[in-house]
Amino acid sequence: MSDLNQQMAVRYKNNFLKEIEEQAEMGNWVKMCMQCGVCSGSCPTNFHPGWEHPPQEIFMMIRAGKRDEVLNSQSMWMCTSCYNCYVRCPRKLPITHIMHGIAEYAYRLGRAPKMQPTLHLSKAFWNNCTKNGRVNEVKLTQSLYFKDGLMAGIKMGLAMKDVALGLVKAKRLNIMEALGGGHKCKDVNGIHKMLAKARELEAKRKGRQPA
Amino acid sequence: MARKEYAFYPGCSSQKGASASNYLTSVESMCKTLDIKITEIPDWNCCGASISYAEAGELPRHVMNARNFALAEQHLPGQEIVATCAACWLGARESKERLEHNSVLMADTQEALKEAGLSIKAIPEIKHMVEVLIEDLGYEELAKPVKKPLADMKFAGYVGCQTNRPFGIHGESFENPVYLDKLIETVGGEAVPYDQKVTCCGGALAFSEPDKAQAQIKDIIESAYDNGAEMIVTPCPLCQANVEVYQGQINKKYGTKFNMPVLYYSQLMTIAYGGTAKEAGLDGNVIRARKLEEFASK
Amino acid sequence: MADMKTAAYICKGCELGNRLDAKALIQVATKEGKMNLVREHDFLCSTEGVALIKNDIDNEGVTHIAICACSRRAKTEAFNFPTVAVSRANLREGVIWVRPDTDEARETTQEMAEDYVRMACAEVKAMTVPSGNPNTGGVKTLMVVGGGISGMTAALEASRAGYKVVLVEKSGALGGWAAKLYKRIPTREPFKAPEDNGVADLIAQIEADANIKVYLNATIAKTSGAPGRFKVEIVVESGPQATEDIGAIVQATGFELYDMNKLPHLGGGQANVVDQAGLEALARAANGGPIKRADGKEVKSVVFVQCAGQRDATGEHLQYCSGYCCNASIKQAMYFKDSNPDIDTLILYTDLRTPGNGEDFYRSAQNKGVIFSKGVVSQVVPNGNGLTVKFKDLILDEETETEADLVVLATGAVPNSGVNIEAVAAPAAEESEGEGEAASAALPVAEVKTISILNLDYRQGPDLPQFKHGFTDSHFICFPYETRRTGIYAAGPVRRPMDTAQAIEDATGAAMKAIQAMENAGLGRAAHPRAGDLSFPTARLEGCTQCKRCTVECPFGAIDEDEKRYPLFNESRCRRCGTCMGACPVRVISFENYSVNTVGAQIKAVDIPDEFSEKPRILILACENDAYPALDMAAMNRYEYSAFVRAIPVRCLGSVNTIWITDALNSGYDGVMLMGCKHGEEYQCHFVKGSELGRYRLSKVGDTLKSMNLETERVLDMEVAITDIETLPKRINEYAAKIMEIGFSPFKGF
Amino acid sequence: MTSVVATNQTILVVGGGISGMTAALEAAETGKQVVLVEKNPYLGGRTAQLYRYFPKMCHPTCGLEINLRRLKANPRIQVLTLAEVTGISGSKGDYTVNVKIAPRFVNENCTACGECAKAVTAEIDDAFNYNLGKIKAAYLPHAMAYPQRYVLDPSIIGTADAEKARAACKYNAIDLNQKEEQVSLKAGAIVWATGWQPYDAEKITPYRYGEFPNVITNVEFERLADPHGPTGGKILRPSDGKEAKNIAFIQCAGSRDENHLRHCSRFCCMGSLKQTHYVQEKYGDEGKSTIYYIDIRAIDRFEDFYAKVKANPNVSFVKSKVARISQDKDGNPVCWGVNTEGYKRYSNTHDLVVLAVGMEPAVKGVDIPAEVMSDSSGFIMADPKNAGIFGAGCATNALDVNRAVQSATAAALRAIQVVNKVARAEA
Repeated sequence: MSDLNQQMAVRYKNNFLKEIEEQAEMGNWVKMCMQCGVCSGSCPTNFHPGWEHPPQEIFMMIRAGKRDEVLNSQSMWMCTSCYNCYVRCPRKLPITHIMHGIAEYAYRLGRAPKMQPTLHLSKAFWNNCTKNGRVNEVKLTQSLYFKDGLMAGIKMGLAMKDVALGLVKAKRLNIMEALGGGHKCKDVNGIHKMLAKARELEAKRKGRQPA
Repeated sequence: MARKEYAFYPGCSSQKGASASNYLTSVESMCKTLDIKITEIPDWNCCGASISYAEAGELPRHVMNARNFALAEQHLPGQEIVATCAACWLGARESKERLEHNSVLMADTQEALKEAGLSIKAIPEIKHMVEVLIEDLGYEELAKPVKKPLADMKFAGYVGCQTNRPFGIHGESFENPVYLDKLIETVGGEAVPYDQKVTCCGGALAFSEPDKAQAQIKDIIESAYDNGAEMIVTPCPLCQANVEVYQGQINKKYGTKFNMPVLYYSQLMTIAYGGTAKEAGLDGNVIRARKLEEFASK
Repeated sequence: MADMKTAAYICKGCELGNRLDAKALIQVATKEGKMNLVREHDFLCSTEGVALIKNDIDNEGVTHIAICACSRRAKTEAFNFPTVAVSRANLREGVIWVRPDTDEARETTQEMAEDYVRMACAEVKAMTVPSGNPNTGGVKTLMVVGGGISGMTAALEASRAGYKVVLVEKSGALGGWAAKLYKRIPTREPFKAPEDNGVADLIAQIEADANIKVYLNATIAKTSGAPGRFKVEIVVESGPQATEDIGAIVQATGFELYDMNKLPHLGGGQANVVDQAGLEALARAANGGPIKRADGKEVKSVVFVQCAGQRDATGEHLQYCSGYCCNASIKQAMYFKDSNPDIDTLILYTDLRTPGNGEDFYRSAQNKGVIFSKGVVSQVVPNGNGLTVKFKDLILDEETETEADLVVLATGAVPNSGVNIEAVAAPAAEESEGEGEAASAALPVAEVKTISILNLDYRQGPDLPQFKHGFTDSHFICFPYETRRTGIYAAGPVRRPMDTAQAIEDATGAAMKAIQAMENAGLGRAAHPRAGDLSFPTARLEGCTQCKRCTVECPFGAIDEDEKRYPLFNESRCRRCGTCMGACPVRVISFENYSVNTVGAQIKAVDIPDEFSEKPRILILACENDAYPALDMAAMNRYEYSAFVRAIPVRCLGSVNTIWITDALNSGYDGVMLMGCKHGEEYQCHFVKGSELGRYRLSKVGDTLKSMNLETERVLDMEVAITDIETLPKRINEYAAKIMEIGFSPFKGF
Repeated sequence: MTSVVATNQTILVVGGGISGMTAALEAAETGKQVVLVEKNPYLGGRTAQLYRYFPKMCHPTCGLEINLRRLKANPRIQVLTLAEVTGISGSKGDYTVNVKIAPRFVNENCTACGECAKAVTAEIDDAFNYNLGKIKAAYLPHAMAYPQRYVLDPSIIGTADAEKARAACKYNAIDLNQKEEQVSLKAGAIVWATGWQPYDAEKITPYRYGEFPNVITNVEFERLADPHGPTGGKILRPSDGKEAKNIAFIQCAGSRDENHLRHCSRFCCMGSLKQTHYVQEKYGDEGKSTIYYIDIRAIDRFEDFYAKVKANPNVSFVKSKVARISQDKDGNPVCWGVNTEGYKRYSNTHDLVVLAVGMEPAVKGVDIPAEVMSDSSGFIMADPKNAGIFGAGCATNALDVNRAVQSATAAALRAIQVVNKVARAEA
């Protein structure tokens, strides 16, 4: 992927704003921010420690051409999609989507932080739900627990044991799904072809060689 | 002939044996009482949810929703789509809005759909079940079938994010929506005021950033307790799961003694309409709502 | 005065009849007031009551009437008799509404009422109906000085109203600053893109307008006279001198940019650093094409530095914000973006100021890709063939820098307001006592200009007095056009920093005021704030000692000196504040309906009980615009105060002549309260310097008191605002108590 | 029956606030006939509801007194209060205007003695004080109300209270039979000076105005500071009457916001800077003010004023648009947000929050003839075709008092140009 990173870095020289505008979903809104800060104050993760850059600061960094700092940042990945910033922004910036867009782009470029848990979740979820057209919750949960390797997975699994058991008892977690079973769409094949086409078209539109 | 018919989009979590199966159960009972006919969209697929943004990218996400639109149009012509899951509803509405306002996206989508032998003519309206209840029927209609008002029961209506923002329920404020409280009162319960009504439960980050998410969940439950709530009520499967299932972990981490049942509005309504605990899917709650179960059995 | 017939009317309405002994009041008016005719009425302001008075005027030949009822501020429509002299005894707000309705209070309340009746009778007899100013001029031609947007607008708007205009422009062409602009900030919806500078259109209109006579390359050698009869000598470069008869003047002499050479740290004076004018020149040269630097290089990156040498706390540069520069830089950044979207345009600001629909302009610029950063520039230094701009990014909280081909400094506006007559001490100022305090703070930056614009042949100097930072603005929120030179109004950026849209509005307003001044001068009427007042000051020159106090103190420069150094009044420059009357040590200046005598007679009319009566008498001289209404409103709220005070409204503290105070004390008053408006930098006096001059003058009373062996507390100078309705009665009562402490005046019964 | 003397050389001024009064006075003092129409029972508009003006900290009533004196002394102005324009027909130089006049139930006989108010028992919301208090249903709107005549609130007509009022009046000033009137009048030119209204703060949901009693608006705060106001000039907070000494001012409450008012309302920055003076004036060093802002827009010489306030250690500035307000157990409002200068999080507790709500043109939704154009914010724009109807003051833009008066003076001349033309044509 990092060749794509190179490719883009060259294409946009030192105009990171332009790069974001053309490559990231909703990126063309970044320039409209007036730095009021209402998004930063609205973010639910704002009052938890360890959150580097709020949206309005990310936007300023993009304008200031801080490409590496932005693409490598953890911040976009913290978005809970609560849409508080989105509805309060006085400039009507679709901030939630912009943050997703920047994160997605960073990932495409291979710049996202290694083992970023939310990124891992995103991959796991999408792959899981597109495999059969519907989510297989057991497999999803497993893939999440075991992302950091077997031991960590077992630890995590133990930690989550009560949660899982609770769900099982309540018939809301069907272990049978683990074994082949589970919900699926009839036309899985069509779905896969459809998505392949979609990925191809998107890459074309954004001038990226299909990965 | 039912008085209302909808193309039903249950979503992945509201399937048999899935994490919101009890939601589905109660919704079906509720709709039966209200004479609402919901027909599942044949072979519907996952909406992708917000969280898939990174892996999915833009177009594939819309295409997934577009497929559901196409199927609904094809098999259930003229019917509006109703979703029970906040994420499904939001995902679908976002795709509808984006596709209708972006001809390039629409063209690409059609091209991709062709691969699955589908196409879109006009995207149907997409509603959340709550909209069907309060907009298409109205509180008065909802009150009529009430057989057993949920007297002296105190609920904290937890609206959360995605049924509230960015679209929300028409005429409600983002900061203090009252439709859930009104629903609670419609079925005879008491809605306690509390200030975490629209606080985010962490959403999908409950998986990836459990510490942050659980800190937020703690605030929500604490505030519900502080204001005298006995149960929490929500319209969103993810909110329901997050607020319910992590209470044990939160108790461990913070030394709290949370044991707060978290229900769906549809479960309340089913009981108030005289349904059994089973019909309301109360057995599907990890933290059992004993008081409500006893009430139901009376 | 020969056939003066006086009448007094005692009203018994609004409880006056119950609270007061009307019979006794009639007695007082007849016996002591010596009124030829005295009537009482149950409801004087009723149709019948008014008809009664009207009838006496029409059929009984009554010429002077004293209406003893409510405050002069109440029932003005009913009691409106323009043909006769009218005084008002304030028995309602002045007496019964501020006194308790109790048996013990009844006696003193009645005495209060009787005194006010005496005073009204005495006053009206000393008055005559103003006959209007004989010394008017009927010229209805407006002179506009300055041919920029403001000047041209003022000229055209006046012409559209049917007035002739003389337009004087010092340069060889009309257009002024706006003509230098490639385009201007949008003035109408949609506020999204720069628009044509509008100059060509205005010039065309002016050339096509037969009402407007234009002088180019012209300056003003001399302006003498007054509204309605100015004589203006115009010198045309390499041409004959012309003289014009002018009715009123609009000064629209604009501004120049603050000199960027004073900002070396921002690169001022260096290559590739320009001010906003410099950028406009480059843009005009490019005319929509790529903008090139002086060295011919095409600009690919440009940085705009806002507030360059403005909003400066050090006192080294301009302290104020010029208001328009944010929008101007946005506009100039658009020049670049519109010619080539790939040019980097960065605007560095601390507070972006785009009020009103300017917000749309701001959004539009962002949409075009103009980058805005909240930052403070520390340095601009050469860097190869370009520049490096070092700044603190306030959002990212870091010292950083950026490169640019070109840097534009938004340096702000310095007004062309001519000579600061208060900084360069007015001639013979030292001769006057008032002046020392009167001089306002001179300005650090805007260097004192020595070339006059108007060359007014006025005793008090050649140009409009300046207000702040060299601008000729008014200090009144409610009356933005009120300069201190009647009939001369400032418009546009010389008055206050402003953009084109505002300047157009401002110039139209100034033209309005100028037209009004001409119309009123022709009718001998006063201008604001005593608009329509027909009275005017006259002097008995045989008594004049040529002390010049009046000529120096007049806040409006209305009085010159003739060759024999006697005061020469220019009535249509006069605002009727009476400061000259107050200043005159020999009391030769007076108005027909307001004079040393009209007030003096009231003071003397008050009945002074002897010291054994335990009833002191305190004189209140209250500003009619703020203190007197405050007393009225205190009464409406039924706030009570001492029955020992007797209040007389005065036009302004500046009109208070010390003789009133000394006479009062001599005749046995125990104290005097002077109630005037706030003075100093935030003055609230509607005659600008009136209360200040009055105060200064009255501060000298202390010596008089000593010479009379009286305690200095017997005269109290109070600053009163119109909202002091609650505190004023308290302060009156406290003073009354204090007087009781000090004891009674030894002068009683003399 | 109200009789109006007007011809096509008359200038009609709609709105009796400081802009309308100014336009009317400037025209009349230039010799023109003017009819001034005001919907309130008194003149003065919103400036009369201000405690002090920036930057001089002088009192609006002082200027109002002068304007009222000018008005009383001028026979050329006819004032119609409780009156609203309902329709305009005709064209430049020849308009016919329909005016609806609501009954005051008090006639010219009124001496403002106040006996009727004593007699009446019913109370109504005190509109002059933004309903922060109650007044008798027979009332003088405020101390400097002109015309200086009482008003009977329609709500008591037909009740015993109305009879009591009538009985208490010795001067037959109370006329309970007054009916709404429709009068039609001619005018050559019209000045539209209907002013502004504060933006409805309830629409700014994150700030919970209307839900949290201690979140109020800037216009309400003016009344709290004013000695004529409901608290007699004491800054007491609504919830418990406690002295509010720690006050937050939130700028751009509705302004510069695509969800509310797109324009910048211009006056609010200076307004809040001014109001910090009130806090200082009442509480000295115990009074603390915090201003939350995006950009402080203290334009031109107002910068001096800003500099003085900045130098006051009791006033702090936070560059941040407050994200939301919550309320703690004691009813104190808590402001949540992030200081964008260096990204510092805050959740600050205050005694009182003052929302600097912006200006919405009052012309919005009013039906004025097509030849009058308005901009995207609803403000009247100068018509390039130069028709005979001219906007003045805050009907044309978000303006401070000083600029509103300029605008009104300009509008007066534009109107005079029209009627002079008519006069020349008829001469």
